Amino acid sequence: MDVVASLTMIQAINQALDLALATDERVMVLGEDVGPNGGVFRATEGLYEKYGGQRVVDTPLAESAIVGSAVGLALGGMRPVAEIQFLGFIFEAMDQMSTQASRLRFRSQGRHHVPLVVRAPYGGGVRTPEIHSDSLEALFSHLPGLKVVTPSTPYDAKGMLLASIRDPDPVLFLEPMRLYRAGRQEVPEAWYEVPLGEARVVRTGDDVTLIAYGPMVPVAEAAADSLASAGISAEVVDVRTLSPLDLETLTQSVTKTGRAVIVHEAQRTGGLGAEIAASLQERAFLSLEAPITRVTGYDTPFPMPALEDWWLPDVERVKAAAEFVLHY
Amino acid sequence: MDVVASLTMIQAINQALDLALATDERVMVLGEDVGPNGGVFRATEGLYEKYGGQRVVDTPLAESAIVGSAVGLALGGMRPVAEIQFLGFIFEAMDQMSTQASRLRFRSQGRHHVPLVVRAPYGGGVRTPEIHSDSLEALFSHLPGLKVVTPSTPYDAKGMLLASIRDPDPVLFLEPMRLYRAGRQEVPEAWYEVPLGEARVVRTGDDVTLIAYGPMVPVAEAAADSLASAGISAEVVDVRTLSPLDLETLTQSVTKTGRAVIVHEAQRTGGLGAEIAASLQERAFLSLEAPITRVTGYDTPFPMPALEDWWLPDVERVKAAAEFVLHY
Amino acid sequence: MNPLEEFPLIQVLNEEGQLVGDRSQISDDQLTEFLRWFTVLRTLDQRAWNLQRQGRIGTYPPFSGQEATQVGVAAALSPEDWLCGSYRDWAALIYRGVPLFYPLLSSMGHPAAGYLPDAVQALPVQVVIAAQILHAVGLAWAAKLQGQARVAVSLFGDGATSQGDFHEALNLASVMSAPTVFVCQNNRWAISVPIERQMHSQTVAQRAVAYNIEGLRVDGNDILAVYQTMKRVVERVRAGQGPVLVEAVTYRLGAHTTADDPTRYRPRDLDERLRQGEPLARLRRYLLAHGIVSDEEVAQMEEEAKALVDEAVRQAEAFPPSPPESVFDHVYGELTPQLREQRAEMARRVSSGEPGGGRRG
Amino acid sequence: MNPLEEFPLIQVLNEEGQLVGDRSQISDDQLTEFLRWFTVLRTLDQRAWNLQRQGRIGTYPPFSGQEATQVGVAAALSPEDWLCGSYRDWAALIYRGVPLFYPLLSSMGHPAAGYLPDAVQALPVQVVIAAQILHAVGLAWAAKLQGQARVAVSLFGDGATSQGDFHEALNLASVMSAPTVFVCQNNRWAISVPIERQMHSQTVAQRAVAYNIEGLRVDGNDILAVYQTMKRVVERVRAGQGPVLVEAVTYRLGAHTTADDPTRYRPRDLDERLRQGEPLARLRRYLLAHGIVSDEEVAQMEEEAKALVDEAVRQAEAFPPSPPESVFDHVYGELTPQLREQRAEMARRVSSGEPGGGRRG
Ligand SMILES: Cc1ncc(C[n+]2csc(CCOP(=O)(O)OP(=O)(O)O)c2C)c(N)n1
Ligand SMILES: Cc1ncc(C[n+]2csc(CCOP(=O)(O)OP(=O)(O)O)c2C)c(N)n1
Ligand SMILES: [Mg+2]
Ligand SMILES: [Mg+2]
Repeated sequence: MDVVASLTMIQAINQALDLALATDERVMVLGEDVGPNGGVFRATEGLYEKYGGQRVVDTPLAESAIVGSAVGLALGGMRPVAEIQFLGFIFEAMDQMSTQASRLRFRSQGRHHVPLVVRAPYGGGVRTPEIHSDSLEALFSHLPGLKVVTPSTPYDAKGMLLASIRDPDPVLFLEPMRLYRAGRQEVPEAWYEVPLGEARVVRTGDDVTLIAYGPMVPVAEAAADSLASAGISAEVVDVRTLSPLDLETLTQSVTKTGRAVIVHEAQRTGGLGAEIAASLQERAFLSLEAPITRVTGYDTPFPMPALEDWWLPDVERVKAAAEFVLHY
Repeated sequence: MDVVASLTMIQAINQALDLALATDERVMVLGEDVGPNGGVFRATEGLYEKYGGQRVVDTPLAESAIVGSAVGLALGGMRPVAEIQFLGFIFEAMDQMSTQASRLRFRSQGRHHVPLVVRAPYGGGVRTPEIHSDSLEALFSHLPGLKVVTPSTPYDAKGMLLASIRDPDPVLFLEPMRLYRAGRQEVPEAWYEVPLGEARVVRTGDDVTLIAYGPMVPVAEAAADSLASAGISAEVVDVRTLSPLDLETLTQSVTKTGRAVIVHEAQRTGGLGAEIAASLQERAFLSLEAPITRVTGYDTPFPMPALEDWWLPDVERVKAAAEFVLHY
Repeated sequence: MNPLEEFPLIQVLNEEGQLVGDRSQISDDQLTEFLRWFTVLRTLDQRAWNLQRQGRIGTYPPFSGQEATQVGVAAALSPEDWLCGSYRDWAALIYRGVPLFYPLLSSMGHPAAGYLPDAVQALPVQVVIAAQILHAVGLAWAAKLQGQARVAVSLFGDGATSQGDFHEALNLASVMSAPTVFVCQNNRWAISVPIERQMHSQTVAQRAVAYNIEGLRVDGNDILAVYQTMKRVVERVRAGQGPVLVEAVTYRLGAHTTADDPTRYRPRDLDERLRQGEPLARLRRYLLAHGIVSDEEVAQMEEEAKALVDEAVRQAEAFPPSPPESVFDHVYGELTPQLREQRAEMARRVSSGEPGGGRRG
Repeated sequence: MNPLEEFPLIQVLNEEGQLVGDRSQISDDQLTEFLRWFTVLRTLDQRAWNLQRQGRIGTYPPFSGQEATQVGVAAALSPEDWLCGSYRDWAALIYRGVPLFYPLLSSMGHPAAGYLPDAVQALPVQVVIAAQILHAVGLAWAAKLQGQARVAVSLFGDGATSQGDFHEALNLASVMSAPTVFVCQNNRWAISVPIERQMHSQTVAQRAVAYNIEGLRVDGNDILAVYQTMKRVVERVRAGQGPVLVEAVTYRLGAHTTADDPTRYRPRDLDERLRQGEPLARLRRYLLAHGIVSDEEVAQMEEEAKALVDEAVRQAEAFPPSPPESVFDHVYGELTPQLREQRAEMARRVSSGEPGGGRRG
């Protein structure tokens, strides 16, 4: 019988790292404050003590060095899991992410490949200081050679992280800060993987599809609840893997409902919602009863905490968009 | 009477820089090889000799330093025009572009602003070595606080560059390498500006709208020519300013024709075409006769020169897409 | 090369508060003034910590222990000089004229905290480690191009020296001879990472060798050393003799921020030892020992500080909230069509009293 | 500190080809072998230039003048050591076992040039300045973690030292004690920018001080100096004594690439002077003067080189073109659904003989 425990997402991530370190001696964890401090969110808590400073490594404060050396570590036979303390600081490592990690397989025509996981907390809702709450997934989803994933539950967090660590290609693993401790879920203790590239239908429905990922999945679910009490049946899809997108699952849902609302925190213009909307209108054009509609952050920088509740998509805005497409 | 001269795009850019340096003593040019060498494409030819090494400055080889110090120069009262030698190398300056230049107005609540132009050659078609042909406009169009523009003619190149230099906010000025010397156009010698934020209807048509920018405008025009001989009337719109988009002009055109094909070199997934398609189906849903269709680079890194002709959108692919939407 | 010999620690007042160097550049009055400032700043910092614990403000990065460096640096500048610091550098900003309630406002998540008073030549505090160092170089370079006798100072931490931007900034400044003063507040930890894991070299100052610029190491808890050294350095740099790197060796007495628990990574005995040299106690001891201030004056300073900080808390808490729609107003010089639409949408939500977005930070 | 004294230029064979140091680590035979290599490499490099001028290959970055550094470095390595170099480092790669025709293939725009033979422990040449330096650190670190006695060497230019990645790499390697050798080919120009505008310091080697690692300056046109120094350095690093920074002072005889015109930025007299020390002529002079090789042998080497290069050109030109659809095959370990669709679309275009995309580079 499977041993399970009721874990928060951060505990599930910690358990996945622990298991990976225990199972595969090539796995190592590196980043700022991941050692004795256990990570600023405690994702790596206890790992330094258990696996030592060679495998759980505090690096100097230099993101390009973290990712760039992790590329070398991966090429040299290790399975590095690098942490970027907050996603907003990944810009410092942008070349190493985009031109190096993501393209070495291509540039070497398959001789080399880079099994690297870069973990980063992201998103709003927790009143961080400036630059700590950015959602930058769209930038990375545009980069060939990289995979981008984000879980919305403890179960998926563990299973997707293990799948990412086993993946032969670089994976950007985005962790929604506001879900770290938002709830608990039964999580098996053993190794299991949630395959990358597969969206998850969170609940089925007939009238409209709510498409969300990461921190916005609970918002979409709450909106669906609220819509249900008004007699509207909403299907909720958690995208999970942002690159490559599981367009098949998304298209199926929208073909069925004829209406879609996409929800993400990132700025609207050029956000991932644009790609999803563009692809869905290509694939489900004749089924669409209304334009595919986006509920997103506004086209401003992520605001200071005092204004973030107004800025972030919330249940009201999602409901309003659903009603808009339903009465189009 | 206006004095005009028949110039290539690179000459028009050179003339704009010359004029800006002559007209406004706060203007300065900085970057790698922009001094005695006159830039690797000769964009800054003759300027070092004319304005001296204080105003036309060869910097050390460090993109973050170029953009980051240019932010300081701009805050200190200068009007820096920085060059990134090829757009692919802007990743090294990504934090300074996105979090610093683009957000200082916001973070300082309007006390500071950053009148900075960053020029960068981009795009394929000229058989460059690896990493020199990337089209990264989508990444920057997603960043609030930054403007992104790209001309497709010598006239626009000069007028938009002067408008960018006068703009109070940071502008990423993307120069299509393959158009640098692709043709000549009458360009006034005096100062004139082509306003940012305005798309240009290159030719009017009724059956389908071809939306392109930068290096793909001539391809769209050639496709329109070819379609015309088959009795199809295509409207061609040059987006010109990629951020903020002139959705009004685009929407008008698509509302009229009911069909749109978007053409860009950048990878398809998450490219600017996604935003344009998503916005247009929101704004012109009831006028659409067919899905908005994209003709783009493939979702791979920009290939080595031997394969680039197969990779880049060309007239055949644009025509095929136009026919697809016409017969949908 | 022995860096500890090449870059000896400049100290004027030792850890016991005894004079071990020359203090001819600084009067008793000025020292007393510094103590007054330290008292106010320390009081503010501790109050901020408590306010965070009470949930009245959000994350706060305390500067206690680093007052001598921050005040010493700020005091050595002219009003027209630029200061580009990080999230921890409120003490320097306040000394230069930023009202006491700004750091509180900032930790309350108020956008307005980014707009420092126009009279204060400083950029908003920087969150991205090392990014501001390049801005200082550009500001210094601009001053030089415009023939102004202005310098730009950048404050940053020991962790910041590992970033590429640190290197690019020092290299560029050295090549352009941009009048920049680089002040590293080496407080020995970057969050939990001790300096020995941040760098393999014994000093930050020796990095100056890489750029052929002057490097200095100063006791950052000694206001006399910092102030007098900075005075000399700023003068030199202002005179066009090229940029200088100053390493101020200091110690953060508290946590990295209110979200941090330093007992997880700082050995207790080490902490006890390093606290000894802290700048306020050291200066007070010296001033008391030499009768420059009396116990009564010290007590009065503390009273006054408390009153000032009470007033700052009041100001911060009474500060009018920014209207939600103001989030659109400083993205560009003018609203784009997209922002105009979005602003109107938000304004509708706000005025309709929509329940969802209503909670303020 | 006087860097020119602290980091004296290590020279064994001076510019006139006279022995001015110890050459006990290197036999006559090996020197003759080096001359043979230099001859082949120089012939290849010049042929590549001509091929570009004839339009038979695309942009090409010549390495002439830098053979002593590149060969000297490569020769000091064991086969299991990693080499991470830039676009200009084909001479080092060829010495390690990459066939002569690879650089031609690369400049013809063939994807296959990125797949170096499996037996050659090297990454594909790097275009992004300084990025490969961090990869070398990671590779060295991995070797250390796995208990392998492997070092990683990174080759990069003088311009590369200005990049943040250079600094981050040296700092990280020093902290981790990763067995890395950093070799800067200081050829005095970064495209058109001379070293004096790249850095304010007199040497690259002195940057080692910033990281508390060993720094050395060697005459990069002197194969004896480079080879013997590198032998010692690699041994040290392999033994776990920490990373080393080697500055090899050299000169690129030709243009930056075939797209560049150095007469725009290099004064003629300076160019004339700096050409003097070039490595091939220097070594030949020494070997001839001491009767180690004869004029006939030199002539024969040149003949052989010509034949080898002829063959390389033939191989490059006969190399089968990559099918256009192959562009999809190495993006990920497996095709994504998107790539599968796109690949099928391109395959249709290719097989339908579509006129548009047909031209090959
Ligand atoms: C580029 C970047 N990376 C990571 C962080 C997260 N972070 C904030 S403060 C800090 C440590 C900074 O240490 P130091 O430079 O020594 O300054 P101190 O906090 O000690 O004043 C880190 C890692 C950040 N803000 N920016
Ligand atoms: C990050 C980055 N910026 C700019 C360029 C364009 N570029 C190619 S080579 C070069 C000069 C390199 O100089 P150096 O490091 O001295 O090497 P060398 O060419 O002399 O061998 C420049 C600026 C680049 N390839 N990568
Ligand atoms: Mg610190
Ligand atoms: Mg060079």
